[in-house]
Amino acid sequence: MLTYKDVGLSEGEYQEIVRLLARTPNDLELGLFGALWSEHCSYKNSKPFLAWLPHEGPFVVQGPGGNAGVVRFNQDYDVAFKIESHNHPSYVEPLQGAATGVGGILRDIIAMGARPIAVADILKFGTNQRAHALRHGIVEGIGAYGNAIGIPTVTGSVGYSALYDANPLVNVLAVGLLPQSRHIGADGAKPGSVLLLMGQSTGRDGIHGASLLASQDFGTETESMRPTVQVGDPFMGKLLMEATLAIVTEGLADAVQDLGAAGLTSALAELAYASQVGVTLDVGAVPCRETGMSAYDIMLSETQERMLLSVPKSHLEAALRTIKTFDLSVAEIGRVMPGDFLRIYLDSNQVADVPTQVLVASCPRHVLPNKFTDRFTLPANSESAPIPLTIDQDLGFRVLRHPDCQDRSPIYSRYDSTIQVRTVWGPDHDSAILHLGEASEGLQIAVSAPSRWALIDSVAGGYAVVVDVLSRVASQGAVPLGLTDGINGGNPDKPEEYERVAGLVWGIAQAARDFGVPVTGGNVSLHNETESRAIWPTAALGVVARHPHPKAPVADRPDAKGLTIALVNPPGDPTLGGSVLAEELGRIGAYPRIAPDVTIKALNLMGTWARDPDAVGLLACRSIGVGGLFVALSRALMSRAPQYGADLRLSAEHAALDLFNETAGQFLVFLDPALKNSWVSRAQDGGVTVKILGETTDSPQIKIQAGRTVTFELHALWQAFREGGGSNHVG
Amino acid sequence: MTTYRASFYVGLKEGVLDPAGQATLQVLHQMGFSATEVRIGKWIQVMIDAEDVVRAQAIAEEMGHRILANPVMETFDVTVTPV
Amino acid sequence: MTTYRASFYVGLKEGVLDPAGQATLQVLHQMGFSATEVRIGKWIQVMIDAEDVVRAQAIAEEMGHRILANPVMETFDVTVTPV
Amino acid sequence: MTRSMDAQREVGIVVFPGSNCDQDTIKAVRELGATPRVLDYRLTELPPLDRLILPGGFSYGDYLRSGALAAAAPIMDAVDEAALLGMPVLGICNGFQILCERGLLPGALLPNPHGTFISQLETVRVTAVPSGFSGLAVGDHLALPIAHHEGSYRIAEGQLHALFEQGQVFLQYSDPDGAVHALTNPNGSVANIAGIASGSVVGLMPHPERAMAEYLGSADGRRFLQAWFGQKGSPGC
Ligand SMILES: Nc1ncnc2c1ncn2[C@@H]1O[C@H](COP(=O)(O)OP(=O)(O)O)[C@@H](O)[C@H]1O
Ligand SMILES: [Mg+2]
Repeated sequence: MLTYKDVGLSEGEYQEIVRLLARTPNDLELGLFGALWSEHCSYKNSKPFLAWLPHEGPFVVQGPGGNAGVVRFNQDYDVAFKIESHNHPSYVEPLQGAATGVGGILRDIIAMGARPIAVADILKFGTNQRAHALRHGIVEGIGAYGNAIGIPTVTGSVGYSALYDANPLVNVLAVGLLPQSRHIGADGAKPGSVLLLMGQSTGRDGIHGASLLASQDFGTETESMRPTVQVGDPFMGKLLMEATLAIVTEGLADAVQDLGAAGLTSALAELAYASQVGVTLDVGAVPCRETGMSAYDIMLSETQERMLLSVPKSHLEAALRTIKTFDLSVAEIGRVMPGDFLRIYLDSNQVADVPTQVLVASCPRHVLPNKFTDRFTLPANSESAPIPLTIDQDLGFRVLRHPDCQDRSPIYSRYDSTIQVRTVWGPDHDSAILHLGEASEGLQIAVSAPSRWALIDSVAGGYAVVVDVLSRVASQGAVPLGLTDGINGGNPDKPEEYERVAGLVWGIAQAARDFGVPVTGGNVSLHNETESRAIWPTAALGVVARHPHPKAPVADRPDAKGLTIALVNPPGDPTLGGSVLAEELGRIGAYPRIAPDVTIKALNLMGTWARDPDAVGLLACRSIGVGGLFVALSRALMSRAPQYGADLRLSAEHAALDLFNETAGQFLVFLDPALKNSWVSRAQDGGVTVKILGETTDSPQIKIQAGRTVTFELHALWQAFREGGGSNHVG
Repeated sequence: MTTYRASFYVGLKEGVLDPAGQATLQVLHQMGFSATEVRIGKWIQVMIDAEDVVRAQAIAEEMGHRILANPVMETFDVTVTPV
Repeated sequence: MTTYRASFYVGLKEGVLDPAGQATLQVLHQMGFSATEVRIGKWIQVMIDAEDVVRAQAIAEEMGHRILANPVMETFDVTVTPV
Repeated sequence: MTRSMDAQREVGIVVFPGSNCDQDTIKAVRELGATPRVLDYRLTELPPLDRLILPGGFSYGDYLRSGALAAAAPIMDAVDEAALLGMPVLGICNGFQILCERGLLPGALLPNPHGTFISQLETVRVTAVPSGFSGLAVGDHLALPIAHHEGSYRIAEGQLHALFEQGQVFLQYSDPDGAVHALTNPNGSVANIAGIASGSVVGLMPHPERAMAEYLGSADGRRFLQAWFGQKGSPGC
């Protein structure tokens, strides 16, 4: 006999199950509930705040609910995209945990009928020795899967803090191209259809992964509950991808559902629920890798590289034939019927029977107290970050050496970023740009996940991360189609952690509304807490956008001397809150609340200019984020053999604020000097400030006049950027 | 001090999927071999200086536990012989 | 028919550089172990059905030569035992 | 699109389970005006063809050793035969590994010494012009992406000299100006070797099919493939 605790449920939840079933569940049924009522599968804690996110928009084809969001790209193609997290598994086994994270999100995209064309990875690492080893394994795992299955990893984000020592974050965004004729989902299964399970044989891999591993905090006692680690098999994943897409293209299935967390249990229940049908399953028909597997093991196994297909009888033969050409194993495991049930049979005995409505949609949710959101309207109080009175070389170098500002090439050179031959801008730029063959418009993909910004005022941080990704899009004149978010937080049972995560989502929701870009899907990972130490609440945002001129992006580096350097939309009242420099100076402070009106105007104006850069003399552009203007300017100029430098004039009292504030929604631009005056006046007409900072030079240094003159040699900056090695950081 | 050769046989734990073994098995069949299972592991040889075989064995086991095998997925055996 | 376990020990030929072994050696040193050499190879176990051990050994050697080891860079040893 | 070559040229592209650069290669071949023909690894006979490409990408997951499992595929007997009869055979990345494992090219490709995958734009210098190529000269250099985990070219002791003597070493990793030295070796290949030829069979680790236009970072892959096709290759087309 199992108890509710064995499957990770609370007593109240157990009572609710008994009430809803009007009987006590048997062990197998209890296992099903443990999986589907887990935080990971039911979103019982996060549903109330996810409801704040806007889902509607002119391009939305499929909002949250499916395996991935879908937005319209052009008259032929849609784009499917979503972020998924694999934090806990990556801590337990970094290589396989990260690899199966990539595999998992790719199957979500494939289950929509889309062919994956890009991956982005958003990573947070700790700073101790163990964190180094984790980083190595995680990066290896992401590459091992993506490289082998042949999907390029085109952009990403990395951040560091000791708070991630025992809770590294691995969020992966996948993007797929979906011909409009190929739409499929889990919601089309028709009574009479046959359920096929295709791919890897089921083993005891990852049993309880969703209910225990991903839905509870880590501690020494969870150590012993560790299941057999799931191993990713990108080779099988590739065959599975091709077979699934072939079957969908040939119109042989009425529904497709990937197997991810909670394996068959979740796949069957979700397919039945979404399609409003009943399903029966013969567990004896499920091909197993090991002998002696119980129905319980089979239902809860998280063996990777499996796909569930619902195939009308009339297409069964053709489907089996197609699957065979890919050398994949497949089995008929059940039937679709009218009704609302998941019935499991073993040797023709019924061993479980539960209404899918109850299983999927009746888990008691966290109820928000009255006026809960009132607390989000005012910025958090905190001691503000210290402001250095003068700038010197040390400040610049400390920021550039900070692990959050350093060169990422040691990570991304381990990823294939050019396969599929669409990558015009890859990971050596701050967003990815893909051309899509014949289409004149391309796809831009940007991600952002600044960690410090949400530390003290998570509402401000959530808002700003949306502004940050949308700024990357505006700097190319692209049209944002939709957002996806990965929310990572601590233990939701602790009110203060709950509030921080809720605030993060509140901020994201506000920004998404203010800027009119819907959130079409995402992921929530809570319980990122080890021995009671929670991570910083961390939002990973991804955006897909339609790029107007993908074969000729707006440059992110100037290529001439004498260009005007200007800052678009500097904050009226800059602060260092939440910045890298503030952390370096010992007090992070609260990140500022971004002023919506002027920022919306700035992004619109920038977008308009970048759409037709020649017309306005826009020669290069970068949005400003982590590390502030100083890092953006350095990245625009540094290289192994730098050619152009910059002369800047800043006010003496304000220089440190101007250079290192991280308020999102600002742009560093390089302009044709002949057009600079018209820029300023046009911006003024549009209600946006443009501040002329100086001009490019042909000497390889950044010279800043702010009362005194401080000069940074670009080769020295380059070296700091490449080697980092601030004494108190990861080496 | 004597030099010992420690031979480690590192294999995946029972039940852990071995995709490389699976794929190799498939190709062996294609080639006409009638194998029924393939598991691929590591064979690591380390030269160790130690006073005696007991010390050498202890050192080797510590190496195995701490670094040569991944305790989450693998098990290992080690034999130590003087060279 | 009996089932035999063929254990293959595949190693790089002498003289072929083994960077993985070198890297491991370095890590062992960093951890305070005093090893002097590390060579990393493969340990492959294949289950074979055959009439007798002689046939099983012959099949195993053919597998080794034809696919499990690369003759340009690797050597292998195989031992066959009934299970 | 170039129309300068005989559009009747049929290029067989062998697809193994797990191959993942096949579509990119097909596209490139088509862009150059030739006709790609997908060949399933289970075939035991080739249809009438003019050339063969073994594309890149993780056949059989790169399990056991990269290329080893694919080298045992049913179609490889027919590939041997075609090579014997002098048909031009090109192996790219994993295709190169398969050709080495099969023994159609000398040597072997071992894991990169740093133990990790490496993906970046590299410059390679033309050290010899293999037979049938045109439009490439010794000393030319090409910017081509590499993306591999097992690209460290090695050859049994004592055979390296002969490779150079016989002009079999046709590509070497170099600096952007075409100078070959230890600092420009991305993967520990002996003598910076990036590509090997043996009669009509050639293999290289870089991916020419990914360097078909300037906006992709380089158009030198186009130039390379044109040369393989025996097209004079006007630069910039
Ligand atoms: N994990 C990653 N995978 C792939 N590319 C990455 C990754 N992390 C960073 N990059 C690339 O390096 C650039 C700089 O990294 P980072 O400083 O973390 O991002 P940001 O663009 O937010 O400043 C990113 O924009 C991205 O293109
Ligand atoms: Mg899914």
